[in-house]
Amino acid sequence: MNNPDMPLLLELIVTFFLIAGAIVALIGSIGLARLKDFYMRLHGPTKASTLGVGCILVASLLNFSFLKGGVSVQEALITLFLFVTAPVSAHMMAKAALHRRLKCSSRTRTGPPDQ
Amino acid sequence: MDIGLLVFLPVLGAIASLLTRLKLPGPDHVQIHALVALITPAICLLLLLSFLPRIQSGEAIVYSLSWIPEIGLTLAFRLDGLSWLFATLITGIGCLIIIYARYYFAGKDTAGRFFVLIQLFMTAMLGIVLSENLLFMLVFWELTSLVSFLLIGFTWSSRDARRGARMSLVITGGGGLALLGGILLLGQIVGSYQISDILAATDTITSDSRYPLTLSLILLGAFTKSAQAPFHLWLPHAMSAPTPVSAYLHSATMVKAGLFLMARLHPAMGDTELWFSLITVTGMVTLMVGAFVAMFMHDIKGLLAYSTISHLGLITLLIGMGSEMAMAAALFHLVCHALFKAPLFMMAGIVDQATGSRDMRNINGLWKSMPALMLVTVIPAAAMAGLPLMSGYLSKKMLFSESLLVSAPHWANTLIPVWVTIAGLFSVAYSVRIFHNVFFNGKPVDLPHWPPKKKPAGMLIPMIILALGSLVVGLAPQATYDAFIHLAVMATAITRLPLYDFSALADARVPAMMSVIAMVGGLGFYLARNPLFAIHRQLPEVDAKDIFEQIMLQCIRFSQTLVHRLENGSLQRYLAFILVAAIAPALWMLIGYSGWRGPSALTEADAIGIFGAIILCLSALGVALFHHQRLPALLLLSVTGLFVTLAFARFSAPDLALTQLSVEVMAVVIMMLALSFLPQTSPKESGGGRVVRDLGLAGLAGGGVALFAYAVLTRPADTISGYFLANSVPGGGGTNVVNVILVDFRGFDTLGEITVLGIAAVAVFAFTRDLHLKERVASAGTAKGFAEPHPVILQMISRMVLPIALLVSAYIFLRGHNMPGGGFIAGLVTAVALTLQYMAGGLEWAQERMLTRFRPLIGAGLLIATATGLGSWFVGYPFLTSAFSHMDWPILGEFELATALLFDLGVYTTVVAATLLILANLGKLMTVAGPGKEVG
Amino acid sequence: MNRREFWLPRPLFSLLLAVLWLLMVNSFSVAQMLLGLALGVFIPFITRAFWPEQARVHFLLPLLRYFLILLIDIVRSNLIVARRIVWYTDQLTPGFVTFPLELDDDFAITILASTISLTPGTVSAHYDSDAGTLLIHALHVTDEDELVREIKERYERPLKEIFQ
Amino acid sequence: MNHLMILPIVIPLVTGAFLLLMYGYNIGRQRSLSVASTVLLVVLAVWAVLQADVADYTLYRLGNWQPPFGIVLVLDRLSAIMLLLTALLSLFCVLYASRGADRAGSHFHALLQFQLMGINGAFLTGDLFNLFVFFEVLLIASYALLLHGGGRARSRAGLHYVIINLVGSALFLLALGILYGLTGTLNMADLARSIANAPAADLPLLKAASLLLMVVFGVKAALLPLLFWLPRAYSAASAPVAALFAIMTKVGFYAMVRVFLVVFGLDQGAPANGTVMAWLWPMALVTLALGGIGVLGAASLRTLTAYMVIVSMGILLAALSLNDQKLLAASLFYLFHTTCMTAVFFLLADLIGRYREHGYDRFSIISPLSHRWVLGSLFLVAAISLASLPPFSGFISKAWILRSSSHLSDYLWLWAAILVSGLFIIAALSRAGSGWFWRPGECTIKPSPPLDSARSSTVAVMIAISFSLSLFAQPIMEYVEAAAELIYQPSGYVNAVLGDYVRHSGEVSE
Amino acid sequence: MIATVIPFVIGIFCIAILLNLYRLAIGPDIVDRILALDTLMINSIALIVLADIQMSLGILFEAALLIALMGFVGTVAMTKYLLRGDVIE
Amino acid sequence: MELVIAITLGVLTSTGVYLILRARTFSVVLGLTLLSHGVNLFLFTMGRLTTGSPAVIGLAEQYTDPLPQALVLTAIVISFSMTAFVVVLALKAAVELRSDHVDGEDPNEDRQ
Ligand code: NA
Ligand code: NA
Repeated sequence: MNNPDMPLLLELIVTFFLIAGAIVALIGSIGLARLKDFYMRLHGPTKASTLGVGCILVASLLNFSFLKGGVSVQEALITLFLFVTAPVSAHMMAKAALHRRLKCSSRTRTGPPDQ
Repeated sequence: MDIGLLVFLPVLGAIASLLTRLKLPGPDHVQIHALVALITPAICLLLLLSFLPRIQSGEAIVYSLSWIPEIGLTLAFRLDGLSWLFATLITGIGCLIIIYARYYFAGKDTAGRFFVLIQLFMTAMLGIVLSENLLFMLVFWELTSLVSFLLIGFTWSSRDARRGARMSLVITGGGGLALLGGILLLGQIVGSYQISDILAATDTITSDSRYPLTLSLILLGAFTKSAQAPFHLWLPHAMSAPTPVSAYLHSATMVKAGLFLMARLHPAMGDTELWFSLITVTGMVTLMVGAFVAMFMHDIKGLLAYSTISHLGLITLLIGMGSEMAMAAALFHLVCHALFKAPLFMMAGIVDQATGSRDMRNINGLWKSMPALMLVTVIPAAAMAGLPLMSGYLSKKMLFSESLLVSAPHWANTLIPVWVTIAGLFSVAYSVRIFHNVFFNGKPVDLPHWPPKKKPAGMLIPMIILALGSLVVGLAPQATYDAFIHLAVMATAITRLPLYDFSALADARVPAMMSVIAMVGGLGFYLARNPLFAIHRQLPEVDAKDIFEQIMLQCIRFSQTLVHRLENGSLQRYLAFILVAAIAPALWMLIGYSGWRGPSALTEADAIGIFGAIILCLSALGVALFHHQRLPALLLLSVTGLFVTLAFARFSAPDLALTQLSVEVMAVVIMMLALSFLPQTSPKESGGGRVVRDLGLAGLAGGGVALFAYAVLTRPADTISGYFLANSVPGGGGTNVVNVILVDFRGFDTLGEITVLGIAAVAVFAFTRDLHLKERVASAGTAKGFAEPHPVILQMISRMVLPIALLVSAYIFLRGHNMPGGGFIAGLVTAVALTLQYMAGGLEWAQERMLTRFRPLIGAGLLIATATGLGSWFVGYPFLTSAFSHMDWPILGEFELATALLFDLGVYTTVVAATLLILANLGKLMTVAGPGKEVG
Repeated sequence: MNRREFWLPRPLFSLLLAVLWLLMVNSFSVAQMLLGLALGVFIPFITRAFWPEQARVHFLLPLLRYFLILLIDIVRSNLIVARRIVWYTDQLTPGFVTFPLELDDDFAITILASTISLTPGTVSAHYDSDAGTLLIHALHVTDEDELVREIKERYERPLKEIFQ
Repeated sequence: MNHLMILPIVIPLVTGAFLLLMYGYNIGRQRSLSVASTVLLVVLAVWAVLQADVADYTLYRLGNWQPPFGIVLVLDRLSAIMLLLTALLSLFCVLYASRGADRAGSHFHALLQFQLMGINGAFLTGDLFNLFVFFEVLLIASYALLLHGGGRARSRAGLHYVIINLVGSALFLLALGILYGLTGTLNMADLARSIANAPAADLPLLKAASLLLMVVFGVKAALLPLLFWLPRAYSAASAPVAALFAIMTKVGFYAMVRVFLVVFGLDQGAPANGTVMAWLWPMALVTLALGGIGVLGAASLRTLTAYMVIVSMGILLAALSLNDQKLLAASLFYLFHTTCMTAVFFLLADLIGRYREHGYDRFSIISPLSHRWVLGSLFLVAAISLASLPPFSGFISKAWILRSSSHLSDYLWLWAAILVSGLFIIAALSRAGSGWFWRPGECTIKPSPPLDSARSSTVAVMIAISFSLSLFAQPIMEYVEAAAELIYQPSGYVNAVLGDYVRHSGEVSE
Repeated sequence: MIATVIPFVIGIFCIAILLNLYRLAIGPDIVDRILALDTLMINSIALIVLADIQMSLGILFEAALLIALMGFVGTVAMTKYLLRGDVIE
Repeated sequence: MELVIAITLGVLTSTGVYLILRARTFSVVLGLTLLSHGVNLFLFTMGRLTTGSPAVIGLAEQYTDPLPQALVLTAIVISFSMTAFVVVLALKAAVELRSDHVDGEDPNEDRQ
């Protein structure tokens, strides 16, 4: 798998994306674990994880596009898909949370309309 | 053949009677019925008489016709002295009974049924006595049990009749089963069921180690049939049958079958200590019990019934003694008994019909109103009492003299004479009683009909004939014996014997004294009857039927409790049983097994692997831990599924990963649908003990699986898979070997698999069709306004997702043959995408926008797959043979066409349709669609 | 609807699908092109019932520009959010903001909502179609009106230009 | 290669699929299709029986792949009789159901056809995993059929039945896994060969697998303690379904014969099936005993019949576990008889039930009954046959079993169990019959509904078959003896299937 | 270089997933659990892609794609369930 | 690695078995699903485990045993069908028997 004739630049980019992705995703999960109330936790994954995984996918895209020759489009597709669906998931979960009257943290300035 | 005719003529007669009954139903054709019924017995009788000369020449006529040699069952008949004697009794008395019945049933429309049954019964009896093959005999043996069941239950409306019938069937039928066992053993010992062979194999039989068992089983059969104590209970209840039936059963048939069997097998099995003790003791007990109970019976038929029992005991006793003379006496008495018991029953019947009662305490002094009956009754009654010049007298005397000749064992040689004398005394007593008590003994006490109805004189004819018969026997014993009985005795004797010498018997003094004692004692006993009755009345009243019913009920109750204790409807218990059954034997066998660790080297564990394993275990444990909160448990379950997927992906099984993943989500969605109608939590209801037990079972099961996995993993692989890898491309035309296996090498499995999926879906459709759910889980304390059914944003996105997903599934479908993917996964992707539409837009909305008939789609899918398989026929190859070709067309470029793709299309269709059918029907449960409205 | 709209409800989309197909199969043989086109036509045709109304996309370029901005914002916002999550967890002052919509096209609204969810510390929690408002939860909000104005400026206006 | 051989599986599949495709068909068309297909199956089964008589083993290589790589169907005498039995039984069930029972729910006929596909497949396949698949087919179909008609009793019984069988399937997969892991093959013949040549260290593991399989098949074949689902399930099922289920337990028995005597029985010196037989023997005896007791205590005719099924399975399994060729032949004959008769009784219970004013087939309830004579005679004759009294096939087969077991060491247990249970059966049936047909003052229902001649004649014909079984016993016995003989020559099977194929190790290309 | 980096990246994602599991376990509300599961799914996409890169096979995209799709559908199903007490109506 | 896998399989099986022995249909369904996971993995494992060698000709230089994968695929589908079926059946039973106890309301009720 260690492809000798992969240009250093490309390899650097791939590596960068890998690390960046990992860190971003990790932060997202940390947020999920640490933040006070549900609505705050919601922010972590919807952005960070999506982006983080996105980075990984880009890395993979570059990697395989080089290895296989041609464009390995599946990753792009996945990324696109993630970015399209993640907000909706978040939206739905937020609705559910509102529906179930989840408590907001004490620092919340203005709560949801009916609370 | 004509012997066979003897047996089967009565069947024809029965059929004839049946037809006449159907043609001429109703009470007013009894005469015709009787005439029809009389034909075949008469013919049989004549046939038998025509055989007499050949029999007297000492010949045993055997006719045999193969039926099922596999089990040694042949249609074989044997007519020798013994069977001739019995057959004659059966047919002869049968004729008389029919004549008697013609009057007895006058004006009853049950007559037809009687005549049918009685002839069937005759067949059965003739079959027993004429069979040469013991198995064949057993057929008739059981037939008698069945027909007697119907005869005793003849007046089914009465409770007694029903119970009596059941009782006799269970006892005699049970005996029949024992007999079956005995006969089979005998057949094993001898190597044949032909009586001729068996009679020739005495030493083989008696010396065989299985002899005792064999003998006991056979005797069990004989005793139950011949109402030997303690199986005598059923016989008295045969009297709840119409009198002709009782007369026939008691005198000539049924009860005599057992005696016949003993006599028949005596040469082969007799002459041993065991034979002697088993039979004599039983005979003695029966003799005494019967005689004693008979004395205290007030019911005429009851008295006669018990007297029969005691006489059977007597004959059994003689057979037990086993000497030639004893056999002679036995058969002689058997004939006598038949001759006097039948008329006595007929008398009872007449009295019964005339006075409407059978209770001797009420029936008194009938001599005035029924003198003829009295006169006819004198002879049989005297014969039963054993008064001088009567047949009974001789047979008693023969018995007494035989009892004196008993040498070994010691206990017998003094006990038996005394015993039989006392029994004789009793028999005198009850014989005197039945005569005197009925015809004299003062005035009748409030009888239903008084003065008694006139009964037609014709009823007396059979009685007279029989009475004369026993008179003849009494007066000319030697002649009768020589003419008819001696041949029978020869057939039952082990050694050839001289004719029985009645003149010698006449001179014998001790027996004479014994009979005198019996007579005098008996008379005295009768005179002192009233105080004795008084004493007897103190004794508790026992009805055998009740005892029997009680026993039956006890058995039933026991079985019910046992069954309920085991099969208590608790699934948990059943599953525990199954697990134990699965674990225990293997555990037992593998205790101390050391070969778990196989030869091949262990591979070192890598980080990801361990990590995945840990999460998998954690999530699984989490499910078990949180299963009381169902939704969280469900989430954890999908984590488990996800990591199973990852495991597949990790260990080079992309197809499995894809499948598992799609299946997982569908399964979770379905469970969630179901969960919306179920409680959200499971109560904690298992007790500590139960939990411990289950943990134990779970631990054992898991440990077992782990051990096996370890054992296999540490062994080198040696499989047939090399073939698949080698032939996938050349033979199957695909590089994705797994897919080629699925659609080609083992396409048949896949066909079955999608059939399962299809059936499951149709089944769900079928049994949710009429299911309508009222209440859904109430989500309490929720805010209003956020929960619109179909959020706009969700809808918009789902619409965009759908085409993409379809494209992807098309892609997965087409690449399947060469790359991970295939029809099944593609189908699930499509299904999931459409499910998303269901969720976003609602069932109705989606139903309006798509092909809504899923069942035909399932059918189509299955048909496509099957048709692909059948296609290969037309090129002469077996089902599911695949064909493919790589084409490289000028402009189009290189592409492949494979029948496997068509097969996969069938899979795809079925999967999509089945999955959606299930979802749609789950979804409709709460919608306005409601019950009845078919979805899909 | 005319015949074209019946058989080919979304020509652009069909083309997109075809291209996507070619990229996926990663082969540009004529056979695959035909197959891709076939699917591109076929799939929208069978799914048109699910997506009845025509999206009124007028300018394709502005849309692309919009997505470019969006991508940058996503990256930027993630860095901000990340910093907050990791270091200033307890100084955060979250809050709900009601955003009055000027858009009317459901599709546009969806895009806006998604945008909001993907960009700095905001999640669109609920769309009230009657009131025409979006309920937004912000991870850290100091001035609601500022937030609303920014969203209107940065995202809603361009969307209005594209879908009008 | 004779294509007729695949038809017993394909015909019901196609029929079922077609019935789904034409989901709108009115019941009449569905019935005629279903009947047509089952009649065809009977014809095919007859062909199979004759074919199996001509050639010991007829192979059908699916996908034209050489065994053990592809799935192969193997037709020998045993599978031929099972096919015939299934076909006949299903024909009667379809006819009976077509009198209205099939209307009680959806897709009765389609499901029944699928069930037949599964059963026939299980009888024909020569591949262990394929056997698993067909088990699943026939199971899922049976779940659906069991629930046919709805009702709480069926839901409950069905739930238990389904869950228990799912566990059974899991065990089946485990056993398959072990076998594949150790032998690397799934074809029965190849398995037999590999097991016979298995290294000593692996033998205990293989035997453990066989014990697992015993449980798997035992669940289907009603082996104690795996049978408790059966009484409720069978008595809850609608009459024709229950009648068809009479064959299901026999599928389990068949699987045991095939797997234990062929797959695990190749090494004649020390066959690997010793352990499983040793465990099977006592369990089967207890099964038999429990069955007899259950018969005595049954509260309704269907429950009684369900326990009769258990009794018969006890006899069959005990006979199998004694592992003797003659005995196997005898039990095959008995299998034919008992399947017919238990089916008859499930139908009879329904038939009588519909003409009783109330209480259906419950014993405890006294109720007026119309058509006492016809029903009574049917019941009497059927009872005689079921209680294996002469002259019906029951007597012959039982006698044969006893006879052919009497040379074995511990035959007495078997005899005692069989004879005593026989007595129980007589007692129970006489109670039932006398209670129903002899109760006093049972003025028949006014106006008495006309007797359904089709239903009753169906039952009558089935009884007649049982009788003819005893009339023409000899040829049948010779056939089953030949079948048993083949079963006890596993090497013949293996050679016939594998031909000259020999697996040399390390075939996995590295 | 990639080869050396990947194990660490994988490790990081494993940690992320553990964090998700932690949230999944403690809740407190079911919505939190759903969120955790959703995140976990997304992270496992990365995991699978990384494994693919590591093994340099390039056959696990479909798996990843499906996880994305299925994760989305699953989340929608669960949230709909919470919102409406029913998934399809 | 073998040991890790073995233990994992054991845990999956144990949890599954424990759950199918619970008294509520839903728990039993969970248990059956876990059990089938365990069993499928077991069957899969029986082909021995290799990484980076999928049975796709020409993709890698060595191939894993494809047969168990095919078997497991079939098993997955079947167990999916069965799960779907049993879930709906459990639902039906729970509604009709007015209790989601595996034995319904009254396990010993005599019925017609
Ligand atoms: Na008197
Ligand atoms: Na049966």
